[in-house]
Amino acid sequence: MADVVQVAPADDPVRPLFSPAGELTAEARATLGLSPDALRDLYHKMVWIRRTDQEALNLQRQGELGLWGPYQGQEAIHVGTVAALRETDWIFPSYREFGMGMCRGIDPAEMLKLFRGVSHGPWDPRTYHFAPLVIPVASQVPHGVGFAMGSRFKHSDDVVLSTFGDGATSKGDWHEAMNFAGVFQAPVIFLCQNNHWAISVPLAKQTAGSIAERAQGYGFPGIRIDGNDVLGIFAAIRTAAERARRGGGPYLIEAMTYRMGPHTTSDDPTRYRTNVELERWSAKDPIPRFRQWLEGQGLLDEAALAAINREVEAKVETMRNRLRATTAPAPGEAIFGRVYQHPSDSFLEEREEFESSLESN
Amino acid sequence: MADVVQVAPADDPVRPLFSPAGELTAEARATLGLSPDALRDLYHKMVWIRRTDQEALNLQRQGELGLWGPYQGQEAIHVGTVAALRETDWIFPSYREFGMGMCRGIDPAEMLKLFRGVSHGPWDPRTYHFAPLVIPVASQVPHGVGFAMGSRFKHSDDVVLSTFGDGATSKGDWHEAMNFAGVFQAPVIFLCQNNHWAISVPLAKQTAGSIAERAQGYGFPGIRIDGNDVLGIFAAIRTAAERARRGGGPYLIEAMTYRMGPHTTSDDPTRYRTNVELERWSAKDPIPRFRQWLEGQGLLDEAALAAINREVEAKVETMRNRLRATTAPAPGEAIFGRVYQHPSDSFLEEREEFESSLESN
Amino acid sequence: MEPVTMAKAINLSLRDALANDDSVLIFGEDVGTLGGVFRITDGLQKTFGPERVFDTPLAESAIIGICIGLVLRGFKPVPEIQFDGFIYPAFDQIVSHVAKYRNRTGVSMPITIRVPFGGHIGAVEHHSESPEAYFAHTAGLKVVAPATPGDAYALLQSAIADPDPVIFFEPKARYYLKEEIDTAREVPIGRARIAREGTGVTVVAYGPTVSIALDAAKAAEKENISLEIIDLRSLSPLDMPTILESLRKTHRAIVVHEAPVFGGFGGEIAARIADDGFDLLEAPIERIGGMDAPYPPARYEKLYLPDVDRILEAADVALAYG
Amino acid sequence: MEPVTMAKAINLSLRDALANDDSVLIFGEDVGTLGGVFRITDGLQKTFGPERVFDTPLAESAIIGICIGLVLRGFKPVPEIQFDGFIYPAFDQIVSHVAKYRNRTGVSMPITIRVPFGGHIGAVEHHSESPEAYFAHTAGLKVVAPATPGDAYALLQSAIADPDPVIFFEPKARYYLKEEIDTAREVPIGRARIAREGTGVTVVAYGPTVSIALDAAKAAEKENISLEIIDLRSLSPLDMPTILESLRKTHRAIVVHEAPVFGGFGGEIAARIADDGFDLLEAPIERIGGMDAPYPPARYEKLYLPDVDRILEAADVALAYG
Ligand SMILES: Cc1ncc(C[n+]2csc(CCOP(=O)(O)OP(=O)(O)O)c2C)c(N)n1
Ligand SMILES: Cc1ncc(C[n+]2csc(CCOP(=O)(O)OP(=O)(O)O)c2C)c(N)n1
Ligand SMILES: [Mg+2]
Ligand SMILES: [Mg+2]
Repeated sequence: MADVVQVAPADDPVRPLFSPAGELTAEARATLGLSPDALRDLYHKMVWIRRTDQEALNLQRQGELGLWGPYQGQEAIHVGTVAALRETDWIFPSYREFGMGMCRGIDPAEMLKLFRGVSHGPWDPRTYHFAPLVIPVASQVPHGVGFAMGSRFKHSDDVVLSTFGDGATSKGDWHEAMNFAGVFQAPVIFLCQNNHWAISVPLAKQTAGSIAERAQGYGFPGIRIDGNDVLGIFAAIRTAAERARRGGGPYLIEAMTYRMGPHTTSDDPTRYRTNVELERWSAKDPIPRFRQWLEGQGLLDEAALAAINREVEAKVETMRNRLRATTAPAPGEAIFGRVYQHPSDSFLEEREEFESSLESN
Repeated sequence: MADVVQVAPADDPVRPLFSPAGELTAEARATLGLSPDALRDLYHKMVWIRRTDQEALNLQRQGELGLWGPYQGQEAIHVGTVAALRETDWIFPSYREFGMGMCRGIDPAEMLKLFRGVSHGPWDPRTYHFAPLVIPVASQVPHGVGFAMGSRFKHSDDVVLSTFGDGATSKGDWHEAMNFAGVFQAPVIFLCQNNHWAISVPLAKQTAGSIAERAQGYGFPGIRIDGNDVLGIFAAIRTAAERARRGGGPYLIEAMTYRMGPHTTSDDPTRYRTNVELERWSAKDPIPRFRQWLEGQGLLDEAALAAINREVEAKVETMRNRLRATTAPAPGEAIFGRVYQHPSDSFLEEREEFESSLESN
Repeated sequence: MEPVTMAKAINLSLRDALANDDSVLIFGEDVGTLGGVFRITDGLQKTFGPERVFDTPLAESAIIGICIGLVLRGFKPVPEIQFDGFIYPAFDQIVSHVAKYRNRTGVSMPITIRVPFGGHIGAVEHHSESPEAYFAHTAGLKVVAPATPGDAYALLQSAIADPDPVIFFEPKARYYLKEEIDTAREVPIGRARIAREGTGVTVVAYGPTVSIALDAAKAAEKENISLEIIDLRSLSPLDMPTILESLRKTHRAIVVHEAPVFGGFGGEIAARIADDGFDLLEAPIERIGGMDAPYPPARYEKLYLPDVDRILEAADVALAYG
Repeated sequence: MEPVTMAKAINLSLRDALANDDSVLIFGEDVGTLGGVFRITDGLQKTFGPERVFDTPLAESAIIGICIGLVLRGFKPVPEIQFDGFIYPAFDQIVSHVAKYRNRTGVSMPITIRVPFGGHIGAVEHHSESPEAYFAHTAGLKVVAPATPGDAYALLQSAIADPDPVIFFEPKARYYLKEEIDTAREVPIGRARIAREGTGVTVVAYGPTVSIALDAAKAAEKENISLEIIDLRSLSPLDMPTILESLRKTHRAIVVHEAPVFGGFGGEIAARIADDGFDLLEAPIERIGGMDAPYPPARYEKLYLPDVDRILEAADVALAYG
């Protein structure tokens, strides 16, 4: 039988950085090579995206947004991931990665158009190397793998970051994509944001196995790490990305975190989970944790904190104003404008009829 | 993180029966508890289903069948599996398990109607606890899991045997079913017949990982074993089935074997594989191997062999005659008869019109 | 009985089905503890326990795939697909197995797949699809869509009792329509109803467009135009006798659904009317539906979908014809 | 040029596409080393190498899913789905992404999905499906089906060059039809052709039913009945002007496809003719197709599918009408 036994690659530069429990080792933490400014920037970004999340919740309550899916609790992942990648590395997000998009430089007021109900995808993915938010769970995972396969065909050293939730790992598409990645040695980092819930379904009902361990079954390594430590995320992603750049192939990172808010503003989590759990996870909140660490390192004082908060408030204010000022495309353009690059005559006629019926009403 | 780390169940009674290379240990072989007659019967059945396979190939060449998918080389799996199960345990086959169906008592001449093009499913699955042969790869795997979930709900100790090829493990349905089985602790044995090829695609292009190891990722054990040793198959299936009966949950068995013939009679394997490989596997042919073992144990002599061959030839002759004598249902019945239990008036009218148009022509 | 919403009527129908038939199972994403994202299965797990009403992992293909095995084991599965746009991953299981398994084996497949469908709820992408045409075209399935609480209750009873697979489309924008319902009334699959009698133009609608058609009829009345509204209830099988009966009065027809018109189920209805009712027709059949474009962002859905005005205009055209 | 089969014509078209455009990639199950189960991709991997023509694992959803990423990375994917019946697992990727990605992002999606389709090949279950109606109803896609080797060559060139996604249905029972082809001739998407001129009844067909319609026309000629045969070539967009033009001569129409009639694409064609051509029509439109039942075992396929006799009968009925 030995002729066909395959094992996960021995080359795993990520695992040595972490304790068996998934904590970044003190040694690895000390040798990340991030400047004080870069470290403070990670903190700044986490505060910024959390404040933006809260503001979006407000905006939803005020009727400015139709829906909002909060990512509170997952900021270390959003910020650490983007910081660890090159700008030309593509990110294929799920629907909760608003914060990642912000870190990639997309104007949050523009991005909010999605939740405002005026656009299905308000940015050009090619500008930000940030694919659209995708709603059918796990369906974006093969997209990222395809991109990564293409990178290999082009002999480019751009890598792909494909991210998804714990629930997504139950889908067939997730599996097919993982297997393709292994077979084609695609330069892709799979990042599972295991926030313990898929709407009302807890992790234990989602799978009886370990998500990280599944990587072996596809021929590449995987690791489960603390998802609330921004530096751990940074270290894992950067190391896995470097490995992929060198041709080392895919890597699966399961980042353990917690969805502190409701699934979306349509959800009522009190129907299915307890406050006890939330409190337990609040103690691991990535933002105060990182702040304490920075303070401990002497990298953050009251003045710096105040400055960050001021700056963040100003950005949020700008976003709010810009959102209220954003325009929506005309209906004909919104409905018909982007369906085809080469629309048929009958399609154009339908659009024209539609537009003239609007005028006549 | 430790709060959510799950590991494959420690309860794995199958693994101790096998060497790390997947060979049944001498000790386990000696304690199977099979009578000499039962052992000879395993051999008899392997010879019978191989001869039937060859005959079906002939019948296809003679135009009696539209297509045939030979299972030559996989007889140990077909025979050992059925022998290890109770009659009330359900088998959910793929499309290559003709031999399993024979061992379950289905008249091969009836079964051949499928390949003759007169029926999509010529037996009642409930009579034989043998689901129909299913063609869309891996799509039958969730069916078996559903059945096994139902067994649990009914507190029945019937288990399910779900079988599929190596190619099938790449499909989303396979993954979703495996995960459901783990979550619902369904009494199902997954049997991968890894015959190294999916039409022209070799195992190494199908996956970079190990199929057996994937079980862990779903929270249950898996093992890779020699698929050409009928007693190894028997031991593994029986032990995994007993475990499932006791409520131990799913088990994955990856049986390494080889598709000695073409994918089907439409296929030409010389376009994609070498004779060298075939020869290497011929040396591991499950039938001569088991014969030698039986002879070594003094359980089979020339006379017994001759008797088996005579009996098999007679059965094959009967099958050939019965096949040629089988009738096909009338067209109206064949096309419309089984679609709905409660057909609509318009459906019945369409059938009537169809039937009367046949009469008038 | 108090007036109940359609959501509640469906909940009651499921409850009664669970109570009356031990073999009924309800499962899907978030249907257990949470009671469904629309609360359609609210309280059912509490009453009937987690072996009869249960949450599944997030995997639509398996949710449908396990139904086959559950049926062979003696159950009647009533799975929920959370939203219309998430039925597509289960398409293979539905088309290749649910629809064909009886034809293959002779074993009946009493499976009722519940799918909230349609738009008008201000949702993000993939939550407002109208995929009924895909299933109506699939031989081996029955496809129904109630428009009122009472029909929802009764039609769901019929679907679950039916030995054949039924795709049960629930017009989610109408979940909060309220009426008194009579749980003893039977609504067989395959029977349309005249939702409103009229003499001028026949309007064929189903699911979410029935109440729009009724609104149009009310508005038309003021202009002395009489619309007869047919609520199909059942798409497959299709009740042609009821449609033709109406056409004998009106000689004109309009078909209204939310799905894009091109290749939509309205084509089947119109083609059949134009065939069986060729000599009755005095004007072309107008099909009103969603635009031939993907469902737009919520801000635009009202413009994308059929509305009263478009029905009234079509009625004017039909009546002025010839 | 020598006469070539349709199989060869498609092979040549793929070869030329690979040669003329570095961004074209061909992949799918068994398309590489084996050259496809129908040998459509024969020799392509040898010429263009395994990074442009490659075998994939057995997973249709991923085969289509990776196309999105490959397009974003600058490629033009031309995946093959091995048989019609195996496109269903990819349905979600096609409907939710391939069809909608441009609408979502503004990024064009030049993806050509090749699918051998239709029956008449004596195959086992799931190998003879005609799923075109599902895709024609899906906004964002273009759907084509050639009927001749020359059109197959040219239409595939157009499909691959098109910036929008195209489902390219190949009538597998016609893979061995032979004719001389002109590789310089262009066949734009959206343009039907008159396969045979006639004056009595218009027969609208596509893919595998075109040659049956032509056979019917020959047979009808002997009875002094003149059929005009329209080969649609493109289902979406649909070339209504060509159909109506024909109707102006014949005033009668028959639609023929292999898919079951109920909810099939013939409904769209008939509904449109009955609408746009209301005043032209002098007889009901007969739709001829597969029975409203799953595709039967091979022994029965000839009876299940449209044939010359059913077309001739329909022509008689249409001509006798009124
Ligand atoms: C295919 C599909 N099925 C169902 C849904 C509805 N739905 C949206 S999010 C969600 C749960 C996802 O959980 P997870 O993957 O863990 O991501 P999280 O929301 O926790 O970030 C479900 C069921 C969907 N969007 N897509
Ligand atoms: C969904 C699907 N895709 C493609 C096919 C065509 N096909 C039939 S068998 C096969 C290979 C299956 O390989 P494997 O699972 O290893 O089983 P084996 O044939 O070796 O027994 C393929 C691609 C199919 N039947 N179903
Ligand atoms: Mg989650
Ligand atoms: Mg195989």
